[in-house]
Amino acid sequence: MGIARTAKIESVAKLAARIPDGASLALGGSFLHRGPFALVRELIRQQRRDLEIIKQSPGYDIDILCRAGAVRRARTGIVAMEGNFGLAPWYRRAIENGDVELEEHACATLTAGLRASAFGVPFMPCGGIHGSALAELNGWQKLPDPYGNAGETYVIPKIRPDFAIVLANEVTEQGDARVFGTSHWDRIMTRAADRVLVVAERQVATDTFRERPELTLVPHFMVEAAAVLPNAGWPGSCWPDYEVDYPAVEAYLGRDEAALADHLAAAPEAREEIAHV
Amino acid sequence: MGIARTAKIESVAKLAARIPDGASLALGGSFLHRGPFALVRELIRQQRRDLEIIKQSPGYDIDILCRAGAVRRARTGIVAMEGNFGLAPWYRRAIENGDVELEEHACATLTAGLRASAFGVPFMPCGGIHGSALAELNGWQKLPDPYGNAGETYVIPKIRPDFAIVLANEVTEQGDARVFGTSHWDRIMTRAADRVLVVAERQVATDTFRERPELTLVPHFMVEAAAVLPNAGWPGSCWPDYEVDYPAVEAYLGRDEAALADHLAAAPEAREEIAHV
Amino acid sequence: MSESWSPFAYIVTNLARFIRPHEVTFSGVNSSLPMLACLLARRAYDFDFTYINVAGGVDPIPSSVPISSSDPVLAEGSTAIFGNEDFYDLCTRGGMDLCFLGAAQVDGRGRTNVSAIGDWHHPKVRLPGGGGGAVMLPTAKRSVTWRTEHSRRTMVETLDFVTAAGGMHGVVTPIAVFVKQNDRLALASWHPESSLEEVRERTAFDFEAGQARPTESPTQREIEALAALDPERRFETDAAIVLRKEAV
Amino acid sequence: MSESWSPFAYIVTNLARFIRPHEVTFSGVNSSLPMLACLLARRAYDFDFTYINVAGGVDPIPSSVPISSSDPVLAEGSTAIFGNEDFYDLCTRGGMDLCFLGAAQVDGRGRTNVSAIGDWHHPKVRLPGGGGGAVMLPTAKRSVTWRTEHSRRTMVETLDFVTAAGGMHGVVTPIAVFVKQNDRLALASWHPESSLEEVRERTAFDFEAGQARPTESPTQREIEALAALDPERRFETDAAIVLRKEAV
Repeated sequence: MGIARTAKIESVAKLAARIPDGASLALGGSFLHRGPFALVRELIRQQRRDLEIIKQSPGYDIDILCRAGAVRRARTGIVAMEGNFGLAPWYRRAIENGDVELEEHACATLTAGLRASAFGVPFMPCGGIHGSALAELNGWQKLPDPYGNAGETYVIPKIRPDFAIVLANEVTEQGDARVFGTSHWDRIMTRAADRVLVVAERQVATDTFRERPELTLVPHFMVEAAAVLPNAGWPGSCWPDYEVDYPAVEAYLGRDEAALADHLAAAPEAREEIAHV
Repeated sequence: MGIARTAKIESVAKLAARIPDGASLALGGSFLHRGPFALVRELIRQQRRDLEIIKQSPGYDIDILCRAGAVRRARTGIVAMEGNFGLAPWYRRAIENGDVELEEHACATLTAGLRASAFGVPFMPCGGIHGSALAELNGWQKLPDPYGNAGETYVIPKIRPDFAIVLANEVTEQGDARVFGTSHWDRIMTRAADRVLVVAERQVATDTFRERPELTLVPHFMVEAAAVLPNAGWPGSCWPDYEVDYPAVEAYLGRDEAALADHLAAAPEAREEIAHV
Repeated sequence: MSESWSPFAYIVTNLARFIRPHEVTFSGVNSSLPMLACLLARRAYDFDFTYINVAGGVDPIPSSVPISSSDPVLAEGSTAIFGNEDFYDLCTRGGMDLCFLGAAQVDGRGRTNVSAIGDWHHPKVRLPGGGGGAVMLPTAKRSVTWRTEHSRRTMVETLDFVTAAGGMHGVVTPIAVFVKQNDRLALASWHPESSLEEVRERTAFDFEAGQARPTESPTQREIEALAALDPERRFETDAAIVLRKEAV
Repeated sequence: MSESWSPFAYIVTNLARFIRPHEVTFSGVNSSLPMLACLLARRAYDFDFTYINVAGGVDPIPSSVPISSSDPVLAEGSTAIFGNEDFYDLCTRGGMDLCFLGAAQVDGRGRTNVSAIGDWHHPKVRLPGGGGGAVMLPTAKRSVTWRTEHSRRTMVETLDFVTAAGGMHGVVTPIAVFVKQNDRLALASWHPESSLEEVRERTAFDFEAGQARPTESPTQREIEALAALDPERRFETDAAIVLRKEAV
């Protein structure tokens, strides 16, 4: 059922409160770019547990969630801090320790699973994969071409996240969301997930969207709720609004517990909460 | 191999000359809206034969091509003139007479076949279809879900048109193309076809595209050549540039041969040719 | 009252009555009457619903009502373009509540033929084809169709070809409204100027009619909404729908 | 001359030399050196090619060279956004000529491990994962990888895990360039300050070297292009690549 054109803007804290323990979350963006990081941190403040993270190329987001012990399972293609920071250290440790279960994908196989969900079918063919040990690891099946024109093709089972959570540049009061620059895998995530939440840099007049509706990534009827918070992708980038805050990423990577606490306290949504008190 | 950033703008006649007899053409737009109709008519003037037309909802385009005897095969979901004009009369006659072979699709099954081509896989699952006689008619196969989560799913074989031909509002000298309003199935057609040709209402400075690259439907490296001709979608619409010219459609539907000749003579690309002499 | 309820208005109004609050409702190509029904519902009913259409519009505010139900003006004022791939996917994944789908013949199970009259391979009449039907009818939560002619050749016992199966939730004709009941179409109501007997006479399939009664008259708001959408009765004139032929 | 050819510049330049006229060339995440190679080729070579990247850029004109190879600045000046779904599909349908793909271990067949050191289920080191590798390596026309360390633990006889198969067309390390020959990696050339013997010593898999010779020195234009891209040697410093460890 569609979600009517009611006002949908609420605080980041309320948005996070919609997500229960154990939920599977498709997170938008890639590595340090266009991630809905304010919401990710809010999940930590609300002590969410047993989350499943679905994202082709997570980094900071999955790392900080693993650091806080909020993750049960990861379904990912490539995980790194990127920049010059290399591996995502707390994620790495969580996998090595067995604290987090990993379903390792190629990025495109994860996309194929999301496409199956978006297209309403139980499986999705995906090119390549042949010779990769990921196929056996994940039990991916090869099917012959029933039309006899090609060899065997791998099919990936449907992946249906409970939530897609994306960072938009602009949102309307009704929840329409648009993104500038690349939208990574955000589009297919919003079509594959059961529920869609949006974090946006700013709210604009609905007429702004009416003037250029081609730019809308997610129409309002698919969006359950949205939060508006400038700098919500911090310490990552949100094109064209701001770039990566590398010193903040470096500070986050400090090994002592204070580094995490300081980092959480410095985040824009933490200031929002104080303002709301 | 990509097509470099050379100047790609040429006349409609030269664009049409790239298409050989017997080619399969995915035509953009839907019914009377955003069809690359100037190029369609030019194929008639150049006496092209044995074409295969691939389009979810053709109308005027397939009708005039059938009227001119240019079509061998149609792969379509729904065919009509629309508006108040009802069936496409010359298409209807060509099918009833057996002059044209029909592969009847649901629109979404044609899209599934194009997706298979675009995604580089031999077949594509498609929802629905169960109980439709189209499945048996086309020999579509049902596959069990190898993951045991769902019942049988129909898969549609790959459809790879020789050409995708779309009508854009704006094109750059290098062939980047953008569309305002709905782009119908143009995006997937350009990804599924072997070669892409663009007819555009106008050429704009490349910097215009750089300012809003999110609006680009087809990037230059995928486009082989483009023609620029205002009103190229006549007698159909091209949003937001012009609406359907219903009197012209009605005149086209005149039953005598003069109606077709007059219609072809009144077309914008006919005037272009005279100007080029 | 009933004499003012033209068969055209009867169909549009009864199609609109299938629209429910908060649902996602879709109208497609070749579908002027459902297009008008969606626009009527916006004006006449006190609830919100999502209206998406084949022109990519999502809750559009069209500046005029187009002759073609796929005209891009139907995306005017929309805050998004929700294109063909998008709305088909929405339907197949179970997110479409109500689809209006065309039909030339309907059978008692609510299946449709939009492909051919006569043998498909040697048709007497080649019809347009089912468009989205074969995919949408089995996957939308509810589908509704309409016929501007109610006769034994449109409301058939046996389809010439099964273009789409899965079962219509509702069918509206100039004289009747059918709603699915236990996987068969059942008569829900008849035009106040028609009768159960006439509907039976002009329908080739058997149907239940235990709940059936005359269709509720159009409300003032329904009448006004349609008058506002078609002030010069251009759509009504073009549609040229009659309650019954002079000589059946 | 060769002493000015740092291992950093050696890798970037030799990656760039795999780019051919008019081709579609792709660089992805975690790929600073291929990103620089693509930008170098634009400046140093007299041919046109299509450079697409993971930020959605198509022949972009970035205003600066970003630390992150997926930074959206890499789409600046682009006339289109060609996003993740689009470039993966382009690759699987056979439209990608040259892909730069990362690797932690490479074997003699050009297969890669980017998943784990040790047993996948109980890894000694959990690596990033292959990103596009398992899909792109078998479907791109040519793929090329790079290793900033050339040793028997990176150029291995047996991968700890086969993340992606299909065979690299080329591999560039601080001391060598390999190119596929009959489905095996063969040595094409070695760094002028290295030798065939050193490459053999530091490579765990067997390889042909019949055609191998010292790598052609960088041209003036290659040198100038890299200097323009990295004027303060920030990338070179960050990469911290050495020709050989002090004590191997």
